[in-house]
Amino acid sequence: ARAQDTIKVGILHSLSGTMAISETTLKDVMLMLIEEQNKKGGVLGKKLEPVVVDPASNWPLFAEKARELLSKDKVAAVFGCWTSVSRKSVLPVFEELNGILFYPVQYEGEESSRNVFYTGAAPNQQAIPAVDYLLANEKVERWVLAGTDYVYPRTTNKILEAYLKGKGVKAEDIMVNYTPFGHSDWQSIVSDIKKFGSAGKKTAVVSTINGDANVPFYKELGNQGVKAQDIPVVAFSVGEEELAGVDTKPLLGHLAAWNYFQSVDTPENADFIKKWQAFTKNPKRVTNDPMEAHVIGFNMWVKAVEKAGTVASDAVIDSLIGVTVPNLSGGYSAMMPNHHISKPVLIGEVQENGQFEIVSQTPGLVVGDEWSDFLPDSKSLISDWRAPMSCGNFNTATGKCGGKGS
Amino acid sequence: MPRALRLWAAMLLVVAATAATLSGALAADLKPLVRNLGAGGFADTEAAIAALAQTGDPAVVPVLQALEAGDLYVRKEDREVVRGSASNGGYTLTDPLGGAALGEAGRGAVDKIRINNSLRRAISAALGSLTLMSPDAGARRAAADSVFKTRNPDGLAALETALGRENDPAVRSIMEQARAAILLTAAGTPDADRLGAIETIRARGDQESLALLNAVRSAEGASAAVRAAADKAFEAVEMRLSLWGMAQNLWYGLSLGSVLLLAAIGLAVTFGVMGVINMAHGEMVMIGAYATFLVQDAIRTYAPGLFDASILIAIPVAFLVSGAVGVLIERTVIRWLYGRPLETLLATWGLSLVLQQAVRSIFGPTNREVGAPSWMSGSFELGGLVITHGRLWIVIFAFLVFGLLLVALKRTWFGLAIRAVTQNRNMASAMGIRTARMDALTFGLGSGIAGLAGVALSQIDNVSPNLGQSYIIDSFMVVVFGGVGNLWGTLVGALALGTVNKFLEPYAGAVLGKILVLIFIILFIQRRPRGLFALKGRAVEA
Amino acid sequence: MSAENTLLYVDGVSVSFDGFRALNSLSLIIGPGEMRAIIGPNGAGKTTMMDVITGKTRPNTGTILFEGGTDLTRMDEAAIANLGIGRKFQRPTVFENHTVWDNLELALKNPRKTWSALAYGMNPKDRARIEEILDITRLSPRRERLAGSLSHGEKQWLEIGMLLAQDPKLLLVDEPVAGMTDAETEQTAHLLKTIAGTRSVIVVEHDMVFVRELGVKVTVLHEGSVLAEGSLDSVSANRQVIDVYLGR
Amino acid sequence: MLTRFLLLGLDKRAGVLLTVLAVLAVAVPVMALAVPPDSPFHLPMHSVSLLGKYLSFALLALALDLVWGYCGILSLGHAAFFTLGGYAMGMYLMRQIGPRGVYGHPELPDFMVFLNWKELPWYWQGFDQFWFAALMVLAVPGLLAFAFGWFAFRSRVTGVYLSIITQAMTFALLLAFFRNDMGFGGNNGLTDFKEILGYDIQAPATRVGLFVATVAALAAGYMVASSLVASKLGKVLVAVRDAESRVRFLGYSVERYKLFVWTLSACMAGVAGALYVPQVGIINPSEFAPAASIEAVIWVAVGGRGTLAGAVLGAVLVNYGKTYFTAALPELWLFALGGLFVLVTLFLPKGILGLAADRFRKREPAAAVPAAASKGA
Amino acid sequence: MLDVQSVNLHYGAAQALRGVSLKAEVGKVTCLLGRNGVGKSSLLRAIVGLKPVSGGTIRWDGGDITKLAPYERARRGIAYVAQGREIFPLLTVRENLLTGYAPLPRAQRSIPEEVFELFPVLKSMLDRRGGDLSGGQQQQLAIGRALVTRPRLLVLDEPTEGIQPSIIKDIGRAISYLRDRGGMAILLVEQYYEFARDLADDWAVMERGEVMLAGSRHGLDESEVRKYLTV
Ligand SMILES: Nc1ncnc2c1ncn2[C@@H]1O[C@H](COP(=O)(O)OP(=O)(O)OP(=O)(O)O)[C@@H](O)[C@H]1O
Ligand SMILES: Nc1ncnc2c1ncn2[C@@H]1O[C@H](COP(=O)(O)OP(=O)(O)OP(=O)(O)O)[C@@H](O)[C@H]1O
Ligand SMILES: [Mg+2]
Ligand SMILES: [Mg+2]
Repeated sequence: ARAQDTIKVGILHSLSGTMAISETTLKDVMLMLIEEQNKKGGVLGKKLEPVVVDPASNWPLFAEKARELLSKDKVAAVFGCWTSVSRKSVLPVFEELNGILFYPVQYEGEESSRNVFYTGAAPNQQAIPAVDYLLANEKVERWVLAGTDYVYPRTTNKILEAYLKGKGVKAEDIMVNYTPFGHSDWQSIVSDIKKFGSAGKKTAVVSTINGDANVPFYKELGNQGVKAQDIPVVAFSVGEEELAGVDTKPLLGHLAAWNYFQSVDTPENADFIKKWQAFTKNPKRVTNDPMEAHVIGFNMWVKAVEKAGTVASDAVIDSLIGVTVPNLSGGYSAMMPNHHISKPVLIGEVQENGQFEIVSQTPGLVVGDEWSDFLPDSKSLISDWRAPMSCGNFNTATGKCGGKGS
Repeated sequence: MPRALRLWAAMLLVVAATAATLSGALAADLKPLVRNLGAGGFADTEAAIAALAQTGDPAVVPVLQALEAGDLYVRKEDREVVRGSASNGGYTLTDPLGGAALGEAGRGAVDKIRINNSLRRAISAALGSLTLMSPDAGARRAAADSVFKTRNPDGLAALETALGRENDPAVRSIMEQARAAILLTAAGTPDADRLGAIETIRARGDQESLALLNAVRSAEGASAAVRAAADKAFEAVEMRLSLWGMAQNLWYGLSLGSVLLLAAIGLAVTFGVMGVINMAHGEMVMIGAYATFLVQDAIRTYAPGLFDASILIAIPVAFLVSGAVGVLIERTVIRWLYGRPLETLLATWGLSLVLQQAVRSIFGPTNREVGAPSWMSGSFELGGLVITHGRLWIVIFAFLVFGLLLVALKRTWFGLAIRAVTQNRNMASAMGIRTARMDALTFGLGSGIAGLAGVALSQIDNVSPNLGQSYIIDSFMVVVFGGVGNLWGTLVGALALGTVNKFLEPYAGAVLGKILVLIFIILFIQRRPRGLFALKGRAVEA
Repeated sequence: MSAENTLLYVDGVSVSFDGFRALNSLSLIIGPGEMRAIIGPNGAGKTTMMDVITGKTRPNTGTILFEGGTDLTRMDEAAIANLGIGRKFQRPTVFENHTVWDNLELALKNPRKTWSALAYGMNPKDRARIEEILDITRLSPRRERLAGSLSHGEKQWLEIGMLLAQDPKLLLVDEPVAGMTDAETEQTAHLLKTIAGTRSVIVVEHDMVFVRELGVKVTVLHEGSVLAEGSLDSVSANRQVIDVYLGR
Repeated sequence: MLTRFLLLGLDKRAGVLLTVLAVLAVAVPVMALAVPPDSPFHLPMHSVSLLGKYLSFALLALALDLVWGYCGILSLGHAAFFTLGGYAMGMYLMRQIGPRGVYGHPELPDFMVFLNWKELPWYWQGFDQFWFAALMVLAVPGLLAFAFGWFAFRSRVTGVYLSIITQAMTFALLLAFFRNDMGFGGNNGLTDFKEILGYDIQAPATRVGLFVATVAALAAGYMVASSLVASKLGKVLVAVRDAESRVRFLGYSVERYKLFVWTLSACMAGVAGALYVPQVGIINPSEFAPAASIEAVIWVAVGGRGTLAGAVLGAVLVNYGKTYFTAALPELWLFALGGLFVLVTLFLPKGILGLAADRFRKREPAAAVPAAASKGA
Repeated sequence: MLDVQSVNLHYGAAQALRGVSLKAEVGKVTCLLGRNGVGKSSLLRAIVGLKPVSGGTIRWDGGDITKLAPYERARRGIAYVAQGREIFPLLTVRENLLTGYAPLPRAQRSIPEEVFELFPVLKSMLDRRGGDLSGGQQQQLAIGRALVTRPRLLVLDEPTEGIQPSIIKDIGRAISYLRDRGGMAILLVEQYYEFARDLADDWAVMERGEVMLAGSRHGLDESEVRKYLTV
């Protein structure tokens, strides 16, 4: 009976292990959002109650914890996961138990589940605009695609390769390089990049290097004197949090593509930063893109619940589509039928103070494209979770749901 | 008057005259050009920079430098471009052209002129041609470098003038190379000049030269002679580069090896000498790194002037902090476990979890910034080798630590006593050795050395609670590969693994390279089941 | 010399450790059923010789043949032991976490294959044999004790017991009576004498009373090679032996 | 002979453990399926899978204890065998998905489609058959262990040297399986399984079935292991652990004995992995991580090295602790778990069961031998 | 003087010493005899502090040392030659000897000449690892190492074990020399009866953890002693 008094919200982010470095912040954001919402009176007249668990950067544990949240704690929605593999691990659980997951991190796409709402960027909301920027503004002709060897970089690079070749870039002008997780000795690779970049053509690095490996990478870039003016590096996984661990002076001008930067100059963002720094009692605490994604996701969920008048999964899932909430960069993001959201794409240059100077912004919002148009097998797939289609992988060529077969 | 003298005089006159006209007559004309810098978007700014450069007036140099440094602002009230330096709460404004004071302005009263990479490039190109005759040799050198990179044929005249006056041989040779580069890229250069330029570029012999020569080689309409010369030069440079590439790899191997050495050497004490399977070794490294962070943080807030010495100060601090934690651990946990080496694995694993989480709770889960002092940043070239200062110091530091430890263990009473204790604790005690104190000191020493590794690693890796985890396995590999209990083994093992890794990486890629190294270790241990520097004889078999 | 009709044939064996010659073209022949006492100064190479015969140390040069034909220098320790060569170590080494009984059970002459060990069940014959050995070594009251808790001398006895249990054709016994009382020494001599005849025995010992008791041919080793050979009386009269070994 | 062999292992402790397992095998299905959900005796489905997971870890711990506790081979790479077994099962489960993947490819798993693979690589052939996969669950870890052990034991690699190369082995496998080019799904591994042997993998009955299968495998593994250690072979192993070279001089070929248990243990670990995968729903390379193997060692040490029941108990307890603490103390659980490990070492030097064993041991106390104590690592 | 008073000692539940009392006087050699496993070594371990006693007191030089750690006893001049040699296998012979410096003040840190006079082989093997030595050489090293500490109580556990006859004689001479030089008490456990008899000033015989007979050399009844040594 007591359980009826509150609505439970699950927070499924690693607080220990390798991913804690990124995910802990997201847990804190969620706690802050929930606290705020409760100050406003909660949802449907009930207080929200956060349920925090630690999946410890251990992928099977993610599934176990998800199951625990859904079937033991009976949470109304879960905000969580960072890596693709953690999402892949919990996906069957959410589908089986019909839960709701908000996933806040940019990812490789190629997925659409009825029970997952993707508030981070799909490749077309991050990678492609970044490359476009480099093509147009930096006149880049040679490309180094450097990434950690896992699915997100692999897919992104595949998409980019296809895209670049479509733009007339020759195969020999693309260098692809994969490194293991946590790679820390970048001497040879940075020197290879320098070599590749001194062939007389303008060269840029597109980095999908993940997590911990970035700090040593950037330190090595700085030390070997790879300047942004000569060989700019554009990263998709490096945000303000990551930069907090490096001396950014030598990195001036290197780029990142996101849908949000702390330096976004809007009243909403200023307000958010103020609240965040007050909540964490740290006036220097930075914000970043996945945090914004959670803000958007959470607000969407609240709105959808109020619209549906219940927290029951099916009703909320249905009412989520079409919900529009303000994002922090001054516009409105909407939940699309493919469970991805519309976002602006921003390109920023690293500044000495560890922030990004926004050098380019898409004029309008870009809608997340779950099935990439640049991969042969997903070209003809679309996702639409509205009735009557209600399908995550509808094949427009065959007119059937369920990939290309059946 | 001899001819040469006359020529000199004439030239001086011309130069003087130009300078006079430029500074006098055009000073007023610069103002609107500078104003244009703040006109609008990046493209407008770029045009304004080009226009400023076009004037050739040295007076624009400080303006452009200010722009590059991000010190130029647009005063909102009159759209005037001013130079601002932050003063409490606002800015102190000066005129970018003359330096005249323009008063104060609040934060909201000015807009910063933003620059991006292409602007930065434009600025350095402009500065390049403008500073070729700067009195500062360094600036001239940088200018020549930038001309070499841009290869803008319009700059040829200025370059040649500068060349005529250059006395510094090093700068001179770069200027000549820049000239050669322009000659080679420009259309319509006579073949004789081209051939000379090819020679100059060949002598430069770096990657850029290679690209340049390649372009010449494949350029359409080049004469056969030029093409042949370019071909030959190309091959020569390529050869030279591949030799230097080997040397570079060796250096990378050495530097990776010394990182491994640093990480492993503390373990060579706690594990190699004492026999404690010390899974918390990585955390000692991490604590050292955090100690470095704290030292630097304190220096940043209390004595910013000491920043360059921060790493030096951190060395003893990290040693003591990690060492103290080590002694504490030894006294409370490890000392109950002697003679049960396998149990130390369980306990130290537990400790490593606790320490990680403790650091996470205190410092937060995110990376902490440890900056590089100026003498550790950047790089220098040695022939065709690029050596970064940071790595060089780490190599030196690693060898230093190794040497000191070697002396401590092999040449001092302490070293003898501790080896006696670990080989036969009871008998050592019966001989009168204070075993408990020795154990604590040794574990402290090993932990302290791990802390030193933390200082070095803070320069190249994340300072995060996970720092230690990423080195623990490598450390064990190194110690075991070299032969447990043999310090020289640890040294050679670390360097060997580092080098092998770096030689495999270019061919196999980082991932496969690492796998191959692991397989190499497995196979190697088959050949030498007690490591590289195995102790032999009855003494060990008994 | 020929290898025929010998049980152990050692010829020209040299071993050096980092330049130090522990054995210097040593030659030695043991016939079937023979017992031989080996004496010599500390460091003469007696233990090393046993190491070489049992495969623990590989000789640098030389041949070692067993039963006329089997070349021991190419075999590993287990294979040599399976040929029927058993050894008691100078410093007693027993399985400290096994009981005295289990130590003997493991030593007992039975097939050594993995599968046989898996399928092995204690039979009355084996049980009787172990009891017998326990009696001989006077360890009966200690049978259930872990070997690690035995005193030094008791471990010596246990090792002798294990050697007996192995029932080898050639016994190499390194200092069997060290740490035993005079009475036990006498007993041990008696025990070894009963074994010899059907088995060959090589005994290394510094206890001259014991060696005299054995009453067999004595070989004196010095600096890795044979210094003298003959009856105890004759070698004890040898000036060199007195100088380097017996003392005055 | 086989029965006699198996009877060897039946002592009191085995009796207790087997009884507990038998009770679990009956009670859990009843409580999960037959008892109505609102009854206090109802066992929620996720607890069934959790229990199943613990028990498959227990089987891994058992396998590890066999080589470590009884033969002195401290393997820091046992999770490799576990994971390989898991992958073999995972590949079967992937093939069972058939055309139900997101791209709807009739044969290729999704990750292959999306990396543009055109056909199934040869090493994926046959895994659509359960019997083949089951064979591979044993064969792959077994063969790897055999090859590895054959070289290592023959070269007389022992002690920490062996431990570290086992770690190198699992680390190399980790890196290799991370590579997307390997064709095992890279970092994401294998997931989103649908069916096993034609049964819906998410159906309660299937889950319970998997649980019962795990209990049965654990019981069988325990019987085999305890008979083994009670046999003479077990005594030889302990002797090898304590004085390897002395065993050689008794004529035992130490290499063969080691190789035998090592391979057997790897096969057991493989089975454990195969049972683990369908119950947690994912297998990916991070299971190869050296830390995973070390954790398994920790379970054994906590429970009591050299006592088979201890290994089982340790695995279950530590993993239950992990489940409990990560939910109850999400930010402090490492303190709790780490502290637990330290305390166990200090106060229960022989693990939880070691304590019990000391209490009830009839024999004279074991030797705290000064000479042995000085030997060090 | 060493004065052991009714000492008890246990290994786990098993009692190895029962109310053992023993005296060893300075300037005399005290021999302890007894069959295998009667507790001789256990008593010595109790005296040097390697095994805590469960009852009784041990006094040396007038002070109670029952509770002192071994290294503190070493500092009071007690040196121990263990049964089974217990040398440091990976230290060189020289380093093994140097460990004897531990209880010495700096000024006295040198290796006494008598060590090499007694055991010349050690001098030629200074750089060899202790563990590589032959059994007898190790035994010599163990005795030499004990002498480096300039002991005032020398505790020897079967020092002749594994040593060649000529050196046994030397050791015997050395022991009497040390005794005669004065200022040193020597406690000797020995199985080699004649050796012991020739050296002993006082003696004691143990049986099953108890001292059965004790007395001075003059009161020694050989047949009575032998009774305890035979089986
Ligand atoms: N691994 C080794 N390295 C160096 N020297 C060694 C090694 N093994 C043995 N020696 C030396 O070889 C010689 C022979 O040793 P061995 O043990 O065979 O002598 P022994 O005749 O058995 O002596 P003891 O009677 O004292 O037991 C000794 O001088 C010893 O120091
Ligand atoms: N570490 C130990 N643990 C348990 N029991 C022990 C231990 N050491 C010795 N004992 C037992 O204590 C008793 C006395 O042993 P001790 O070593 O003192 O005998 P000893 O008189 O020195 O015999 P020896 O002449 O064989 O050296 C013996 O019964 C022995 O089994
Ligand atoms: Mg010998
Ligand atoms: Mg004794």
